Amino acid sequence: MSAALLYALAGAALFAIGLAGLLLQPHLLRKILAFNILGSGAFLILVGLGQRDGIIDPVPQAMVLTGIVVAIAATALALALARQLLDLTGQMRLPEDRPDTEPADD
Amino acid sequence: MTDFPDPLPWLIVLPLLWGTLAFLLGPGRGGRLAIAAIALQGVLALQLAGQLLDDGSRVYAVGGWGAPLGIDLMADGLAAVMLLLTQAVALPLAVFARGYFAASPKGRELFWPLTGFLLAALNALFVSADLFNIYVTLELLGLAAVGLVAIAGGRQPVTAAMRYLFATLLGSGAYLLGVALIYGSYGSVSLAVLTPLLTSEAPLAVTLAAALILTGLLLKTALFPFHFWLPPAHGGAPAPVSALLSALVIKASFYLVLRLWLELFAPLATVAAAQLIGALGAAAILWGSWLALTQTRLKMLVAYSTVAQVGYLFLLFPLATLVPLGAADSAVQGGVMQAVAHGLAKAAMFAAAGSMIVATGRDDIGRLGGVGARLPLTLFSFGLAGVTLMGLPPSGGFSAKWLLLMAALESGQWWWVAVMIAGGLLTAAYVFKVLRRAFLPVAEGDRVTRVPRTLEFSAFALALAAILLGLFGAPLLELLAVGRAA
Amino acid sequence: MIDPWLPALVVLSSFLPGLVIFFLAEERIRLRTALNLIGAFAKIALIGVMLWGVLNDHEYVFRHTVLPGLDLVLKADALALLFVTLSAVLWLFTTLYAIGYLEGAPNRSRFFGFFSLCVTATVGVAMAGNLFTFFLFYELLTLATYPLVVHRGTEKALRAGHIYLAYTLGGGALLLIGTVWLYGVAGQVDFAPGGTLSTLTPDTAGQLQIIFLLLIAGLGVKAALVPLHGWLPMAMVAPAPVSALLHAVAVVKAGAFGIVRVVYEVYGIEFAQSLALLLPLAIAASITIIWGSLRALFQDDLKRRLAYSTVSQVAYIVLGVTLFGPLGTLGGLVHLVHQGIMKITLFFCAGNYAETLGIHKVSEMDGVGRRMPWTTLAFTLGAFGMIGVPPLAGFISKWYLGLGALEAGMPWVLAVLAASSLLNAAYFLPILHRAWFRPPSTAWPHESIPQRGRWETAPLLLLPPLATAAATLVVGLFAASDFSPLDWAKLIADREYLQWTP
Amino acid sequence: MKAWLTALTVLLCSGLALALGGAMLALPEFAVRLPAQVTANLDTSGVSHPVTAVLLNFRGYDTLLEVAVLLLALLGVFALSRHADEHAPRATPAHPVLQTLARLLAPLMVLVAGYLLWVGAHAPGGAFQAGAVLAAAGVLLRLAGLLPAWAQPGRLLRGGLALGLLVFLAVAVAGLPQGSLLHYPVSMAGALILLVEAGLTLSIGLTLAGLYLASAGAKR
Amino acid sequence: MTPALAFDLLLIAALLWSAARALTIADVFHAVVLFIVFGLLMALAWARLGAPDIALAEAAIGAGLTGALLLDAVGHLRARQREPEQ
Repeated sequence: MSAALLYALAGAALFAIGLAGLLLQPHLLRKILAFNILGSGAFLILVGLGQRDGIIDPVPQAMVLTGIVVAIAATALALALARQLLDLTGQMRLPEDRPDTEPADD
Repeated sequence: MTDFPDPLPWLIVLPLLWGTLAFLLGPGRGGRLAIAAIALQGVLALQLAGQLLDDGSRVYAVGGWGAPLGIDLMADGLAAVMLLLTQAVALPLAVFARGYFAASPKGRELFWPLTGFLLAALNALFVSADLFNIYVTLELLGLAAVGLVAIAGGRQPVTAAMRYLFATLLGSGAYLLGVALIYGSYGSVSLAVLTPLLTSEAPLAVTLAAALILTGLLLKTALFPFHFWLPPAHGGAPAPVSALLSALVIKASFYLVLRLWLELFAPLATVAAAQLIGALGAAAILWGSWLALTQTRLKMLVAYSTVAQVGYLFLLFPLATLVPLGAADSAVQGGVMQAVAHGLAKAAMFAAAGSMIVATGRDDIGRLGGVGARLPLTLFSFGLAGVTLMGLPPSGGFSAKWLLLMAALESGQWWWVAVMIAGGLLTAAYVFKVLRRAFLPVAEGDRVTRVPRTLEFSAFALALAAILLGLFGAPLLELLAVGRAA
Repeated sequence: MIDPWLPALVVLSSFLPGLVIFFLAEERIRLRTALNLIGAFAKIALIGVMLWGVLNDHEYVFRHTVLPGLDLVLKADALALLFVTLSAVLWLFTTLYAIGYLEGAPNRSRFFGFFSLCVTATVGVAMAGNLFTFFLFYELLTLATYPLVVHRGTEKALRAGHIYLAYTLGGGALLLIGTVWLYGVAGQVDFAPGGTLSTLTPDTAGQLQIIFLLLIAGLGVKAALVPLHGWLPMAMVAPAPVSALLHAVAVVKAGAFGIVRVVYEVYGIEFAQSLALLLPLAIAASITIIWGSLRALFQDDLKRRLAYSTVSQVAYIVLGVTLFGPLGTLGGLVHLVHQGIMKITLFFCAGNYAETLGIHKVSEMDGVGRRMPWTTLAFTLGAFGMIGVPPLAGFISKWYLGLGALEAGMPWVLAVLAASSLLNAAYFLPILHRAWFRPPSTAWPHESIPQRGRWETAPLLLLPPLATAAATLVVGLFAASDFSPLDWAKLIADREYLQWTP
Repeated sequence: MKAWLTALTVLLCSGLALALGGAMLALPEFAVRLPAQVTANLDTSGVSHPVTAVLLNFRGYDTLLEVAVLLLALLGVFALSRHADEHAPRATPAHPVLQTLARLLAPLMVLVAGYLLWVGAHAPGGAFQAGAVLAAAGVLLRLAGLLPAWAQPGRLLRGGLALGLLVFLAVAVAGLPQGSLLHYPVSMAGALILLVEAGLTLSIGLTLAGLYLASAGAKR
Repeated sequence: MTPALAFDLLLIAALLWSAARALTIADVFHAVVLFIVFGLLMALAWARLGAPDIALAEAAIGAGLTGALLLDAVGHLRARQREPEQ
């Protein structure tokens, strides 16, 4: 097993950790952390699997660079939304109940 | 290329350019620029469609490298149909938005640049033939959409935007993981390179990738039970935004599901998976329609209607998977027709709803009395859009349902017939819930003001287009056939 | 050649004025009236041209492909023209009547806009050249009539509108399933004399029977066949011109006409007979005839009584269709026209009583004949016609239905006809007795139009019922002459029976 | 949230991880191998560092869209901070030591950014890293209270933010007459890429700093 | 076990631990600090994968800028939570 594949496996674990956090954590900041961890997992898999034969592959590396920039963009937007929500509601979590007129579904 | 300018790259560059310029012009500016540019995009899309009809589908190597090293764009009939839909919906909506934000300025500051990027993302997504490039367009699309939901501020829209952002990020996360697995399996992300490589004996990683990618996209399309984020986001945003989101944005991820299912992942498709997607679609139709019926806010009703109408799109999968060729063709045509018809009709409906809300000063179905008398054209547009959603002839919605029904009968899957018919009746119920209120006289203490003409006429243009699609839909099907294996 | 466009022009002649009227300001009364009348007369003129052509074996077909294998076809054949002529002429009267009836009422632009759309749909139903086109206009009819039914905007009207929609959209759904299924089994089938399905392989017979059931159920809702008739008595909350439209010109007729088309021109009467589809339909029609009459007997509300009468009378048309043999066909087709003329007269009169004196109930009609003799005369003619008194229109229908029953070997139908005639008499004669022979009560419930010289009510309210009442008499008296409805129905029957020589 | 739901989620996520792991261990040989192709085309790409070649030439289109994503996120943040202005507390003056440090470090960081940009053509580095360093300088200055908040960017600032994307678009479109979007003539490829990267460095630096300054910075 | 492998395993363990802790630790501030640590570890991992470009970007953007944004948000959150007591 190459080191790259090892990191890809770690990426799978990170993705799962991030996914669980995103689904289970009610706190918005933690959801944002979880999303970043999930993304890092996917990036590791992309590069790790791409280099599983031990050859350095610049293509997935470039993709991950793109991905990291996208991730920070999304994170910044998410944080801005979370802060706005904090200002409006005094909480950093999504209300469990749905907006007033909407009956609870699912 | 003999044509100059080549429409394909300009369809992507142009909205990026005017979006950026609108940002440079300053808060709230750029509406006129946007309208002119979208009109030009419309011409380009028509030109592209003409090229495709003459010469068949085309591949465009960005930078001249070609797949797999570079990124390819690919335009076939399906992509052209979606491009046409996008510009056709965007143009009247841009006209509408200018009037709307003049009357109700909350959130107008950054509407135009965000819309420019949104349209660029859509156009780029429809013609992309590279899985990773699609990921970037998806993120561009998702962030633009979330930004648009939040532009008006306020507790409900910001909450909705937050929820929407997490949903869309989770969706693209799953998608990205899928892409990583595919690159890791084959060493390429080009659709053209991958399609012949992917067979029914693909490794487990690829099957997992397909599942992840499709699930992520279904989440972004808000297919039941992933619909939780859609109604507050679409119902809470300013009306032109709701219209753009419901008409176009969810169609983008649907388009990807369709394209990948029919092409790249076709060897992995099973009847069970197709039936499952169809069942989710059916549940969306019934549950979404039912919830639409119980709403008291007009825009929430229209938003839940989107949840239901999305369901129709997904009925095509069981009807097109491992069935006789004729039925499959008919199903795909029906599904695409539904996407187009719903796009036009739902844009019209949100625009009409926006006018009604501006006119009555509130978003309340119970207080619509007097709208019929003061805004007859708007109400008429709402009704016409409703006709399309109900699937009554002549309308694009009917053509779509007809094709899907034919496919269902031809492939012997009568249970979908029952779902479609029931959904049509439920749709009628919630559309008439609005119409009958609007026919009433003005309630005491309420005021209904007139709205600018542009608001009324842009909604009407969209609704009329949805109807005319039902009468003149044959050319669209001809275009759709370009590049699809006969 | 303009020929293919003629059917389309007939449809547009009310559609375009309707659209314009829809957006006219409320005060533009003259322009609105002018548009209405121009449309009505243009339609009649166009129909006149086509009547001449069809009589000389010409056919006018307009065809537009909507989707591959799905054509919009408008065809002016003999059967279409029978219905088109009826609805165009009655529309003219109804429009005149409605202009008088709604004088000063709110939302008239909307009303007349939908009114025109409604006739557009009816004309489309009449001239539909295949099931898809028929379905298209059939649904348009539902959408265009709904705003008319709820026009008054009262709770009661909204409720009636609800019921109306639930029934008709449900019916539409059944019709759609049947249509899609049929297209799946047989491909696109245009309406053609003698039907087209008999060429299909025998193993589809079972499917065709189910499809027939679906189609008839879908059409039966609008035709108000028991037990699908519930909406009709509810819908009489609508203004009188709308009731006239629903009962005589458009809605129930569209349903009945659809049944005619399906039996004769999709399945073919002989093929339908061979699939054993006619007898069940005949029984359903008979039940409807008796049940409608029975219910009418117990209604005090005048319009409700008339509504149940419609339930029963429209079923005569269906009954005629099911009597295998040209004479039954003749009876059914001619009743399509006769019932329209008679029932519109009755509703006009009922509207006059309500508008002029505020009379809504039979029990309030004592002596009304002295206050409103002309209206009551028209009502009397209509009622006698319904009972089947010779030489009025209704007699001709019942005569041929009776002959048709004998020809088809279904003598029990005679009993149905006799019983129903007796019931007709039982619910109409007491009204006439009250109107003519009882002394008037001291005050009318709500007299809103006073007597002015010779005019017992507004001229535009009085003239249409007089005209249609006269027509009731004329089509009966001159049934044997050229161009009478009976003569035209013979022409149609001629073309429907492949084996028949008169 | 109900405990059983939590347990189920954890279970499913673990299952996903295991499935992914299992699938990764059972992969066949690559069908396509890109590193060789990258190397083969490196000469005509205009740069000698493979990652930069992919980022700005072979897959430059991705990068073009990604720059748009970045600007877009900033637009979203602007849209939100616009509503928050009213209750934003004033910036508090920073510690003098921090101010001095910032004054010293910021120019140095600009130099580093310039170096990273330059070196990107043939070694690790490039517009993104350079932009990030530039942004860090901005954040530092802001923390030191030396930069104003950005909720309402002026015309000049908007120009700076948009510059990178506009330059990139211009270069992309300039390729159209030669054959395709983003087509660089071999002789000019290096110069064009440097031009694009220079524009990007400035805009990315401003945008990344803006993401901080428009939302986070505005409230301090 | 080669030293390289040992290092890799150790690094991966640290990555997983910091990620899991960042999501489960009670205090938000600690969570953010752990996340920054996670980002730095990721930069190391990228270096091990022969991707110095990503390592640089991750350190500067992933850990640096994201960290700054997150820390600021935590500060804002705490300020807000203290408000009612004032």
